[in-house]
Amino acid sequence: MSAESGTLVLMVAGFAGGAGLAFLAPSDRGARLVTALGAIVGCLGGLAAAATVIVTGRPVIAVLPNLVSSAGGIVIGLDRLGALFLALVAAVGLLAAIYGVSYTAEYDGRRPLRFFAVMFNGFLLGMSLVACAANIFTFLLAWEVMAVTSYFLVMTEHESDDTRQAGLWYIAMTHFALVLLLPMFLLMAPSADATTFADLRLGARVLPTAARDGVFLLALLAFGSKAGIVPLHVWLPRAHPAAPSHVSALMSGVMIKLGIYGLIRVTFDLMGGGPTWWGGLLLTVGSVSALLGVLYALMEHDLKRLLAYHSVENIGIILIGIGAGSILNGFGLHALGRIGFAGALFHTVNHASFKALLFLGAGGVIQQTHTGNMEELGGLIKRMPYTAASFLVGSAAIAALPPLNGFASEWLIFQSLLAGTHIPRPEVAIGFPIAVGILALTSGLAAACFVKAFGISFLAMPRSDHAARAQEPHWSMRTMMLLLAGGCGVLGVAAPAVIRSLNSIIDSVPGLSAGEPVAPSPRLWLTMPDGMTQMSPLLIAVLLGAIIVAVALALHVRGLRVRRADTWGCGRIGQTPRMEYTASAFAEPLRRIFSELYRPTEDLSISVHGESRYFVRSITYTSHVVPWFEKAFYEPLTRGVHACATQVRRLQAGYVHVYLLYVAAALVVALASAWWFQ
Amino acid sequence: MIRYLAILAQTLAAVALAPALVGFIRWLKARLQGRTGAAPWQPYYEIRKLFGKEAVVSHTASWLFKATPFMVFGTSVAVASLVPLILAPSDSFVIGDLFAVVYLLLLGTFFLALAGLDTGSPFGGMGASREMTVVALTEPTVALSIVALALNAGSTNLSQIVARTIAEPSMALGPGHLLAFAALFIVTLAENGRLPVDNPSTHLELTMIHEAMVLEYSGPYLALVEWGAALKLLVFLALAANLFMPWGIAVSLAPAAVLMGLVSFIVKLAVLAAAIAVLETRVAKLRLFRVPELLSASFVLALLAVMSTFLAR
Amino acid sequence: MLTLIFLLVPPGVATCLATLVRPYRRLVGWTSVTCGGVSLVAAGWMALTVVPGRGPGGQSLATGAWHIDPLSALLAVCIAFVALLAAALGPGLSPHDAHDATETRRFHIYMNAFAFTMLTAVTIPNIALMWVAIEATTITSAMAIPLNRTKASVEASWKYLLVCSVGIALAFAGTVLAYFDFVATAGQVHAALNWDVLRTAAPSLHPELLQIAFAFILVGYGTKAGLAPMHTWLPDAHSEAPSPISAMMSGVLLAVAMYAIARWKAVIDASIGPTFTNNMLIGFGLCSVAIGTLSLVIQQHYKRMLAYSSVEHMGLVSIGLGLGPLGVFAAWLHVMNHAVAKSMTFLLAGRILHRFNTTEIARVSGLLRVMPWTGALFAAGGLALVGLPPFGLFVSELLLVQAAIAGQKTWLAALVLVLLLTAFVSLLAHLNRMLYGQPPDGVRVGEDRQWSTMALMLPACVLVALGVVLPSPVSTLIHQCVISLLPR
Amino acid sequence: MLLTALIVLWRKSVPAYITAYKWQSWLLAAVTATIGYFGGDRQLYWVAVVLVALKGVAIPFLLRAMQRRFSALPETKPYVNTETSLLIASLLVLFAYVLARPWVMVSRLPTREGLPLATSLLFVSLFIIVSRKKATTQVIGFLMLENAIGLLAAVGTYGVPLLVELGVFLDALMGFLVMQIFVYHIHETFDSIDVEQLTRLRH
Repeated sequence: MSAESGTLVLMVAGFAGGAGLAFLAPSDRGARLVTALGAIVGCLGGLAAAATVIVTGRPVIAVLPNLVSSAGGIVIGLDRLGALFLALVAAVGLLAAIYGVSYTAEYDGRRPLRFFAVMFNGFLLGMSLVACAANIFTFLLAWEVMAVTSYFLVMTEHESDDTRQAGLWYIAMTHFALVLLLPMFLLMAPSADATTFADLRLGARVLPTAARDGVFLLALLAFGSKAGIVPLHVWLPRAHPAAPSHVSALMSGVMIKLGIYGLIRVTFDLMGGGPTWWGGLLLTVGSVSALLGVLYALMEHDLKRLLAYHSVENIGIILIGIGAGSILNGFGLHALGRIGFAGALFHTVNHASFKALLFLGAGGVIQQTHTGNMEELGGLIKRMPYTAASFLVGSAAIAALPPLNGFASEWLIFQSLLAGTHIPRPEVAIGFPIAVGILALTSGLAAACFVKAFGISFLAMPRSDHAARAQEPHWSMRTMMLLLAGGCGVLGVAAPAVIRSLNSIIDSVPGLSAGEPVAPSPRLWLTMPDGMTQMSPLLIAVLLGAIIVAVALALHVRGLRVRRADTWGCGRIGQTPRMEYTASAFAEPLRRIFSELYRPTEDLSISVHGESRYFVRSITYTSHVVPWFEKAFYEPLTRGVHACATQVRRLQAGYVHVYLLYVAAALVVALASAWWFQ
Repeated sequence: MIRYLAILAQTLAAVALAPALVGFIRWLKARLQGRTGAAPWQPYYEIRKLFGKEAVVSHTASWLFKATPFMVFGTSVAVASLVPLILAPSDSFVIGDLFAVVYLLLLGTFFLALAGLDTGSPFGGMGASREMTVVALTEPTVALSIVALALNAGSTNLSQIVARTIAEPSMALGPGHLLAFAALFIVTLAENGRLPVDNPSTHLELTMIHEAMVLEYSGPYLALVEWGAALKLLVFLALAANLFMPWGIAVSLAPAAVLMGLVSFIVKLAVLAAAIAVLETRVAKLRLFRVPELLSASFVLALLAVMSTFLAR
Repeated sequence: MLTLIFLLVPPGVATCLATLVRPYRRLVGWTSVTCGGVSLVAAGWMALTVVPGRGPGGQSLATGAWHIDPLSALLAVCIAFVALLAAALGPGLSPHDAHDATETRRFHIYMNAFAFTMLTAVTIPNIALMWVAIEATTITSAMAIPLNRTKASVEASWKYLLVCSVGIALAFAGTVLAYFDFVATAGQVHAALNWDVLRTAAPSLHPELLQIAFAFILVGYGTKAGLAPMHTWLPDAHSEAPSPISAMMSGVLLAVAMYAIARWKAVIDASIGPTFTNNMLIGFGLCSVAIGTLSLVIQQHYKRMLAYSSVEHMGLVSIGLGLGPLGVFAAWLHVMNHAVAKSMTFLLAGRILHRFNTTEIARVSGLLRVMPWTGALFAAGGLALVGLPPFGLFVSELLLVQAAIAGQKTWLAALVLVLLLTAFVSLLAHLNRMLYGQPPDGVRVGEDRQWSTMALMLPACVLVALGVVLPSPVSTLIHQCVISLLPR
Repeated sequence: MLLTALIVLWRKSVPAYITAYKWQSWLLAAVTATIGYFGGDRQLYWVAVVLVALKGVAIPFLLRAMQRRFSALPETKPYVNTETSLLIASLLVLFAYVLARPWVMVSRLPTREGLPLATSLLFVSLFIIVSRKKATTQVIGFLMLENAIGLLAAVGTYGVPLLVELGVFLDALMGFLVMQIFVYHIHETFDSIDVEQLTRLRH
């Protein structure tokens, strides 16, 4: 056994051991610790394996043909592309596991922690194996293990109806993906017993065009529903808030990325890329997802639902990058296409870091205040300074503000879109500037949304007693958040270095790189291939830091006198939280501007005094935004199925004569068809 | 090395000039409205006085409130050091491009909006909400203007754009360029809180945007915020001036060229400032919910700019 | 021969014992369990002797009137396993039960007789005697349904008896027709009703007659196998029978009927080629999957829900049998998985019914809290039934779809997948409602009968083993089944 | 024999059904014995004897016992009235003849002309079961169905081997007994043997 496969064995053993040993733990606390310990060992194993593969470029291959040999056996093949995603899983998993020890402390004695342990470690195992799988069976097995365990994790706090609804939506959508994945893979298989990815690669090459298109569309729908593209994202805003926060962090930070992984694996690795319209479709889907994701996020006042919609947005951004890269590759502009792919992969990594950070931060808030409703939060920056600071970093990163990592990856994606002007066909090229506009609008709205999220939740005065009594969470939780915040910063300023290693990953997938190696880029700059455009996040950070420090020093040297006073309240004395701006009020202008899209249902009722209608007793105003595509897509679907089911129910009428008549009728039909067959 | 010093010098010059620009607009507006008005250098007095006063900070506010003025000023200065003002920065050593400029400015706005919320004052929240709305809606226009420029220059590198336009003056008069300029000008008005989007000279609760956000600031903090805002306006005008009509800008460090650059820079700024002043005396402030119409108009302009550049290629 | 005795005699002994000893004693129950165990060991041993296989068809245990090939062995193992489970978890072993002594006695008589008839049906090579045995399964199981005589259970067993008897009579008509053709062609021959003889003679038989015969046989045994639209007895009988009997009926009885169909298919394919039989099987299978699935959507009773899921799964098996070698492999693997999963869920449903005193889904909630282990196992069983890994049904459904796509029947794969998705969502919706939430008032919280819970872990473990390991003896056995059913 | 089945369709009282069934069974036995005589198969005599004993004597006797027990219950109408029943029955006979035509070609046995007859009997019996409401009537219909298959076996193949035949008889007897038990069950629990009552299990 080589060292590489040893690390993989360590990974599996860690996850499985943690889950198994949790049953032997004497107390709930012990179970929590053992779970985390197993997860840590597993994640470290995974990280080691991923790092080895990324550095050496030699794939780790392990075959266990005796397990379920009729379905092709278990085949593990970790290459650079898989290793990138394995690294993501392991890194975020590591932090989430440690965070989870304290976060799940409140479950002691109230919830089956050992069951939770099995599901949590099983979830990590499933996700890790998805990135390692190298045949159909292994992939689907891992994929579904990931889905099922995460379903149970989502259902952890099952007392509320919302959670149960969420769980159902989630598992239904995830099964929808599986149902599409099966034919997708099998269409590529050259024969029934050739199901490794290497076979599929060969099989896809000889596939007729229509079948290739079919495979691509199936992949887009299947992996897209996992990744959360509009309109298949409906489970995200339901499931992420329902799950415990460190699980949401994993789901949103990593699991949905495996949808991206699958899409890249199938479209660009197994099929080696496709015609222009594939890229065009990806670009369109990405743009729509990005814009709608952020628009619906703006309307959400639940911290975790808001974050969930932002996952939709960021998946959209990643798809924009992939789509742009794919189109550029299709026109032979491989060096430019690579910018798109690099940006997309980089954004994948970045989103994992800042979204995990934000979910962990939200988890800290929810653990302390027992609510994720922003209208009941506020003032937390004084009670939970570390959490607030980390959350602020995450917010800035997701809003693509320099010099953090979100900016670096969006910069690359912007550049790849600008490169679209090199495309000779105007009707294709014209899509790129429009995507630029959408992406810019998206990031502007994202900034607005995170001003709301951070500003309403953490700033000003507490809006409820819970918020007023909040404390900083346990140090282990805080440390994980700070580590992730640091990660956002480091990934930002070290972007050029990250891109260098991402380039090596792109080189390893011919469908992405088109076989053209890239010239090594400078260490400090992100550059375009023509070398004319460049940007250095590190130098921007240094510049900005230097200016701020200089000004601050100058001001303090002069002597800065500060006096504390009340906030000005138009002369009214005594500030109350009721005077503060609310999250709904904050989002009101945008809701009005995009009312065509939101189509809010509004209900205004005013009760007046009997004497005169000018003396108002109370005003009640309620307004709801229900995403229109839920009405447009899902309602008719469920209604149709129900109608069919009602018809079918009639078959079982209860009369035994009717039943016998069915038998007779079936006999007649069978005889008739036998006759017809002659 | 000398280039870096030159950039440092021009940045400092811009920082120094910024209050005068605001003062000049105010003065000209007053004149156009038939008032005497304060002298153009009045803002310097104000800033000096503010620096001398003590700062009053709300009990409700956190460290973020105190950090924000530095962030706002810092981003403005950083941006000023990235854009071509008097001389075009070297094309071999560039820290950031147009996107970096836009997002650095967004960083400042982001913190300013947060600070608006931090005091718990309803005005702050109102300002923050409106400011973020306007900024979000201007982003696509900005980005598309960048595309229009980049289409010509083949790069978002500022000095490249400047160099290209100097090399091919005919391009500057092309429809794409002009439309993009118009779009960017509207964005400049919106981003800097000028009429018809926001009125910088009133403190009327229901209409103010930028002023509502900074309502709680006082003393040195207010000075930094105001100065940063002025600098931001200057940077925008400089971008409009130098990217679309870069003539006169210094491409070498020869004293004559630098002098020429300085003079042309001031002249261009003055012309644009005058345009703003004239505009501000002629138009009324738009209702808040009419602003998106203006911004979508600017977006259409930018889109047309891109289209026509495409077709002209 | 000895193995066969050990396979068939124990259930017979247990039946006799239960009949003779009255009133019921606990010892009888334990004897049933022991006999079930012996039977299972014998079946396993039989399977192992058949597996190593020399030449196509494997080594046959042909002794006199009996003939064991891999397919018989496979089904015998399933039957013995489920019968053992039913005996071990049925009434009569622990002091406090839902049933009184008379009922328990009756249960043990009919349960063992039921097992005996099923084991006979799959081990006997004579098609007519197999028919007799299958008809006998109807009688024995119908007797076992109304243990405590309620209107519903009497009604269910009457419907079951009548519909299945008629169906099975049609199957006999088919049998007679085929035999008639054989006699018409070859004259009176010794052992003419044996599979092998029929199959050898098949190519010379008249195709048009065999087609008609197959139509009769398919409808006839299809009634017994729960293929739609002849499935109507199934939800009634399965939901009203005592849970161990439901487990046996759903888990293996349906499979025995499929076994008969598969045997006949092999004979008829030898004459007219597989196209006709395949199309018929796929047609009826698809119909079953569709009706089973759609009946799940607004189902209100969990035992009926499981019954409809059986209809759906038998439809899948039928489709698999119509899809060539890979499909047949998938079908038998599916039969095996389904036997384990469905018997487990039915037994668990019995425990849920015992605790909650209702079969309505809407009135069961918080199962995971009320009975953590039962709930978790029920969840596992439910997830297994909807074809999720790491359970075995995932593998067989995967192979089924693979067979459809490899056989250029992409439309079929698409249709099946859409229906499976619907089934998945509806079953999960019901499961979701039952497992979670607050327990209803007045329901005692806490697990009891630890050992039987542990016993129910066994099928779950078997399912996982079939899903992630699929031991090579098992896959070889099924492979041999496929070979033995293919045209020679 | 077909005639006896048609009689069932025509008549409305259960005793008449039982008589018809008895005659049918005797006829079947006679046919079997005749075939045995012409075919020279000794076994078939035994079969005929068993037939007479079981279906000609024992089962009608039990049926009558059952009938006496339930005779107090009101008579119920079938789903389809007599005229239509006969019409449908004739259609079924037609269908059976069409269906069985190729078989007649195949067979070389002298009894082959009986094949369509057996088939039509099969269909008519099926129709009886479907269209009658009483549990007892359904039992009689089922028994007729078995007779039809027995006839099919006898005329088509000169009878299946004795062992098999015995098994079938045993099964039929058991099946009948069990059905009878259930008829009593139904009577006890529902106070009626009208199967229309049995509709509580639906959907």
